[in-house]
Amino acid sequence: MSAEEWEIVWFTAWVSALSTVVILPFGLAVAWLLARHQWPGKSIIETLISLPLVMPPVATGLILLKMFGRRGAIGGFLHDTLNLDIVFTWRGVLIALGVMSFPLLVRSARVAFEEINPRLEQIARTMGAGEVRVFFTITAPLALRGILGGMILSFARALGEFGATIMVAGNIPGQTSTLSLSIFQSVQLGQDAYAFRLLGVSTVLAFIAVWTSEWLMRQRKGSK
Amino acid sequence: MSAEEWEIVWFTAWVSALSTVVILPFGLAVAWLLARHQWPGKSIIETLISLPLVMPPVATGLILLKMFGRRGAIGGFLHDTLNLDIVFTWRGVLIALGVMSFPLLVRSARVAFEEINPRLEQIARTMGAGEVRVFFTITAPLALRGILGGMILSFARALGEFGATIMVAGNIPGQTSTLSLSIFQSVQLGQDAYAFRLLGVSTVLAFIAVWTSEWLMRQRKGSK
Amino acid sequence: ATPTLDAAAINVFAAASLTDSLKEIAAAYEKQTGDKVVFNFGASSFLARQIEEGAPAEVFFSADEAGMDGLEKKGLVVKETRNSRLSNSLVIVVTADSMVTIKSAKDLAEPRVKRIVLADPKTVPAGIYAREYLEKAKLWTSVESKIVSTDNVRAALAAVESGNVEVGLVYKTDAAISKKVKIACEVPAGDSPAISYPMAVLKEAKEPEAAKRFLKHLNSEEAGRVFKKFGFIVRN
Amino acid sequence: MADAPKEGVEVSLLLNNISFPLADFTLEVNVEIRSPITVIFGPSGSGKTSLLDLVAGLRRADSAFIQLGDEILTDTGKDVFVPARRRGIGYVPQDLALFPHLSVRQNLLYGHRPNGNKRFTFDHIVELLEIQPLVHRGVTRLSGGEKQRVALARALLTSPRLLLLDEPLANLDMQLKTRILPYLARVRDEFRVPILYVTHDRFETLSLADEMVALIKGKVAQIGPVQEVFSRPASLDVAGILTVETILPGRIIQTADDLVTVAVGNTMLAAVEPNLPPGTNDVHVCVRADDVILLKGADTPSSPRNHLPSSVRSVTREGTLMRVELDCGFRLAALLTRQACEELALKPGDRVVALVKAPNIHLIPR
Amino acid sequence: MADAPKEGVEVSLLLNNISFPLADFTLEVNVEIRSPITVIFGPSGSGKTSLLDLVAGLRRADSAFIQLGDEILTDTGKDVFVPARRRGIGYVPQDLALFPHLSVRQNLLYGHRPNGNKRFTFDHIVELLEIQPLVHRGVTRLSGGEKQRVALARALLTSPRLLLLDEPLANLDMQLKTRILPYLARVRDEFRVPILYVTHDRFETLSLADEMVALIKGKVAQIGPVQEVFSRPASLDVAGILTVETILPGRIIQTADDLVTVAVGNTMLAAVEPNLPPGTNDVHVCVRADDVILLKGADTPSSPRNHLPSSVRSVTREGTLMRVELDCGFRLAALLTRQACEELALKPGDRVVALVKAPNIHLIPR
Ligand SMILES: Nc1ncnc2c1ncn2[C@@H]1O[C@H](COP(=O)(O)OP(=O)(O)OP(=O)(O)O)[C@@H](O)[C@H]1O
Ligand SMILES: Nc1ncnc2c1ncn2[C@@H]1O[C@H](COP(=O)(O)OP(=O)(O)OP(=O)(O)O)[C@@H](O)[C@H]1O
Ligand SMILES: [Mg+2]
Ligand SMILES: [Mg+2]
Repeated sequence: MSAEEWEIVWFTAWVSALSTVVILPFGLAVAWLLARHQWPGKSIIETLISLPLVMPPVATGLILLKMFGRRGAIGGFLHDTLNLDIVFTWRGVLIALGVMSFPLLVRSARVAFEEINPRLEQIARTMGAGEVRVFFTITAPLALRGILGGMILSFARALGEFGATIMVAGNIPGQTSTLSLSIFQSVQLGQDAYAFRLLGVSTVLAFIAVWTSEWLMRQRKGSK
Repeated sequence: MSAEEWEIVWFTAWVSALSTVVILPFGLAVAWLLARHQWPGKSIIETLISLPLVMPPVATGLILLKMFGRRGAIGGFLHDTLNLDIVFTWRGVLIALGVMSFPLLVRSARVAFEEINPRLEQIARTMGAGEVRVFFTITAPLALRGILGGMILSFARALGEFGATIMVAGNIPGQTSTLSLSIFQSVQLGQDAYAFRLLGVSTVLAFIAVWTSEWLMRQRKGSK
Repeated sequence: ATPTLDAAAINVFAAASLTDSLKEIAAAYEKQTGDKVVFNFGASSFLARQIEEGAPAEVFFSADEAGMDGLEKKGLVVKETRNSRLSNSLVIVVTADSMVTIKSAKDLAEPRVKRIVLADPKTVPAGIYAREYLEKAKLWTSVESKIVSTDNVRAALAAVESGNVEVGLVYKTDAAISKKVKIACEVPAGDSPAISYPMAVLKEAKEPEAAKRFLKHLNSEEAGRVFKKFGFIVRN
Repeated sequence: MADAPKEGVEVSLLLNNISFPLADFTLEVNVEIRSPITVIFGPSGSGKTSLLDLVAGLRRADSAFIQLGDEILTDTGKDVFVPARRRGIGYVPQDLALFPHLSVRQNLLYGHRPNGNKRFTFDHIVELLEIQPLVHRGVTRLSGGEKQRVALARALLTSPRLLLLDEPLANLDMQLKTRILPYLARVRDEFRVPILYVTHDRFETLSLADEMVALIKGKVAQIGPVQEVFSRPASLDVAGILTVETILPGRIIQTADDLVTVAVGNTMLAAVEPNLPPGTNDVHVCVRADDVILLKGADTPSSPRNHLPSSVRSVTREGTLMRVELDCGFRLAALLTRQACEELALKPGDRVVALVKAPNIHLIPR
Repeated sequence: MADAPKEGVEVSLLLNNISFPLADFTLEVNVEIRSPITVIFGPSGSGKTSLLDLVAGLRRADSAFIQLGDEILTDTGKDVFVPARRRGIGYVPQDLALFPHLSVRQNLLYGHRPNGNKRFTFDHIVELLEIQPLVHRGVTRLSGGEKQRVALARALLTSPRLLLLDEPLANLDMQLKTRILPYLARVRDEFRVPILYVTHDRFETLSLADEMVALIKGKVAQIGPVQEVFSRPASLDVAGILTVETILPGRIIQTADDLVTVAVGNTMLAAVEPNLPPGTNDVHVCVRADDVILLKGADTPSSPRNHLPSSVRSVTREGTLMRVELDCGFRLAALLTRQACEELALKPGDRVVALVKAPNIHLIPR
């Protein structure tokens, strides 16, 4: 592979992983709220969260562009205060990937939280553990399989995301160009062989993620 | 909404639901195999299953088009023997949606299967239940939450799928046009207001799905 | 409608930028003749690939010659029906309230223009033409690093709207999609490469006669008026 | 924890106005617990676990006032509800609730609060409960009894100020039980940690408890010192759960101070029963089988004692003891050690005299 | 199920060459079980549950030959492994494994095979185990003991040809226990269903079992009729788990036929011990506390009986009984009923005579 291709691979792997990590705390928090609390209109919040999945990526991309563009509410604020540009930079890629994979993480984590025997959390509390400690020492580890599953889905989705990314970040070689964008381009040009080579690389990245999560689960089982 | 719009809504809801239902048995079978059996190269199979997520949708669409097109292996066979066309018909939409949401269903169901206490299945066997009965009376009901979660994700993804669908089935009004494709088209033509209206409809469909699954879980809890 | 392609209908695969004009023309045509026109709009390169894979199309209306050439080489086009009558021009757009004044393409090379958005200069016709123009004007090397490419026109316009990209280079017909952008300057017809929209009947058409009839209509005076209305240049 | 060490364990656990609806009945409790170890005894499904849950703050009652020492833990009237984590109550639930993702050691250390007492260190507790070989294992790979010990150790290591034990020794062998029971007594005495102890086991109850609460269908049927409850069950239900072997309908013939004469069929029995409501006529006559002594041949009649000539109906094994069914006009059961039984060479048909002291005949109004 | 009814329950369960590595030791079993109810008795973590799992076909041993009646269930040598679902074995596991998504009724009916016997119908079993009010509930909303009863009923309703019960009554009160135990005996007798019964409970063992297998650290330490194992434990370990109260080092002075004279300190004891290996010199002398009789005053000395003048060291409650610690040159424990204790008016310092029959003194070679 050429240096340029390596660069794309590296950027894609890195930004996909980062987006997964960045959405993790928010995703877990939202999932926890959905799993542990009943409130009116919960289904509505849930639906809203799954919107990036429900909308075609262009629409999501367009909305993000409007929000994070310099004329958008958030983008304008960031630009004016921090002189930080989001769209058409790697940050835009990060946001697009994060938003697109968010619902996958939330749903997986939520199911995992709901499956936990509440007795375990209760007993941890009788031992003096506060909510935060209970979450990190009991809830999250017990939901590990579901959380990891959600992270794998998120990471895979990030690798494959195309529609929102190109809308929000454009396809700027060396800056925002991901594997997916390159594959898209090759497909359009009819360079199928090249597209397949890049697909192979994506697949390897996905494999590494899948294998790592399996390995993590095995570690935990083994340690017990 | 116009009659034409209703038609699109109806078609989208119907084909998304159908694709979710159609992949269900396969998804559960694959998830079960992944959850219950260890074999060498399991991670590879897992990676392959998540490919539709990892590849940009166009690439998936192109591969499907090559397989199911009249010149493709499967498409050609179906065309010659059954005079059945897949691509550019609703069947193509169905296949595109099914393939794109498959990894979501498999991953969710798999995690749910893995969380089940194997003791319960074992004891069911001592009571004379064969593998099939154990699956349908113990494994699947206990994994219900995860399976429903996976179905919601699949359905939502089907609602939002765009890239593969347009490749495999085109955007033919009244025939293969889904909400997502229509939204894409409206966005492209700058008809944002109309796009948002359609988005609203998508959201309502997603809400119905989410609410139904919540209701199903509540039913089960209540019945106990 | 039955969810299968109607054999009696004319399936037209047309570039997305033709959506509005073709819809209008087809509506009138259907009324006149009773033939049914079914569209599949999309990026030209996709449509070409779909046709290659055996998509059931009668007519292909591409946004650039390259797509049509590919199909013709593969023998999928009825050669004698191919013609290119429609053309377009490139314009430089800025946001409607932009302070940036662009008088000609040369200004694009100036440092005050930090980013330029195009449709993909490798794959999307509008982008390809834009690149060819900039290359011809010897500007490409100096602006290449500023290029942000998108996969469709709307994305390019939205990029300009967002304020993060100062200018965009798009078709004149597309500039009208967004009310938040305005045309800063037009690329003179002589400077830009020959933009043309070829159309042809396809070999595998099930209704070749109906297709030819429709193609004829597209070449008619009546259709030409509609195309003009939407900003296309109609050559005679 | 916070209490200053005083003479003896001074406990005061108030459970007032508790009302908590369960599947088939409402748990209604109104008791004050003052003894260091109180056994909650009751048939399966009577609400014992639910009561502990309320005390621990894991479930919320419709109405409840729970006070431990000076601190009000729950007062639904004033909307007071101290969260479980601030109650400082150690709980070994019936389902143990070990953390399946942690090793034994991590489970034990989860809520560990060393309290400076050298004799109740981590090492000591681990040794006493014979957990040492298990500490580095995962809790899913333990046997039932091993799990139970880990759960008990885990609760002890939190240095609680009240221990709730829900059948903590049910899956342990006698050898371990007899080793752990005195230890629990020490926890009470040296640590001054009061214990609420749920059990079905007479052995555990009698060996350990000071007071007991008999809970039946969610209501406190009786509360009092263990020996008193066992010898004077307040109602037929309580007699039932304590497995009082002989319960017969009787009629009061005469009452002289505390000494009551009852007729069971044609047989007259003398009972000492100070607490009968005036005017009671019909009673249940309860006799515990281990209060019945058997003699062959005559014995010096001495008052207050009932002499009942009887014939042996059957002799059967019951646990470590022998159960002898007698016919003395009515059916009477006696429990003897195996040795005593062999001494008397009892076999069906033998004539014996059954002795029951009057204070051991207990009357419950019908 | 398939067996034709014969006289008595003819069981034959072969567990040969079993080798199954566990965390700290290997389960190694080689026994033939022929009695209708066999108790597997052993300390916590000794491999009892693991053994049942192997019999049920839920785990696979490295090597095993398991035959029930005529059918070979497992033979690792010939790669025979009948899957669990074809074994027809009812199993109540220690963790119960009720199906949490099903109601009680659905749990009970899951493997229900009516077998035509009118007395063991669904209704009958549900009534006997007092499950009736629960049938329409979800199993997650049951108390501990209720769950245990549902699990037992569920296993019984499958009409198994062998029942594996893993501490099935551990969480039940005495009243229920005494009602269920005879029922299990009836299952054995009328149904001809043999039972492997894991328990720690002496009461359950002695009330129910014919034979018992003492399992210690994965090895069969002793197998034999219950009374025999209790009175003649084969080793110190077995004596330990049976909680034989007095175990003392002794030296054999003289052997005349079966009658052995042993010296414990300066005291001579007569023991009947037919099975001592020749040449044994040093032994452990075991005396069960309930084999010791106490007398005040003298008794006609009669042979073979040991008369041990002693002084009372302490009198304490132990379960329903009283435990008397004696000093008769060595320490000796005696268990008496409360009544007997009161009769003798025992208090520390009293002089008594302890009687132990020679056959009740058991010698284990050191
Ligand atoms: N989650 C629940 N919701 C409603 N009712 C319940 C729930 N759990 C238990 N019950 C019912 O409440 C009653 C009391 O249950 P509890 O667990 O307190 O009994 P228990 O005295 O601990 O019995 P055991 O000795 O069998 O454990 C029972 O009838 C039981 O069926
Ligand atoms: N899954 C497992 N893997 C390895 N070792 C185990 C596993 N489960 C239990 N053990 C260990 O095997 C030994 C025997 O366990 P088992 O459950 O058979 O004991 P048990 O006799 O039933 O004890 P209890 O009376 O406490 O239930 C114990 O030392 C235990 O720690
Ligand atoms: Mg309970
Ligand atoms: Mg066990």
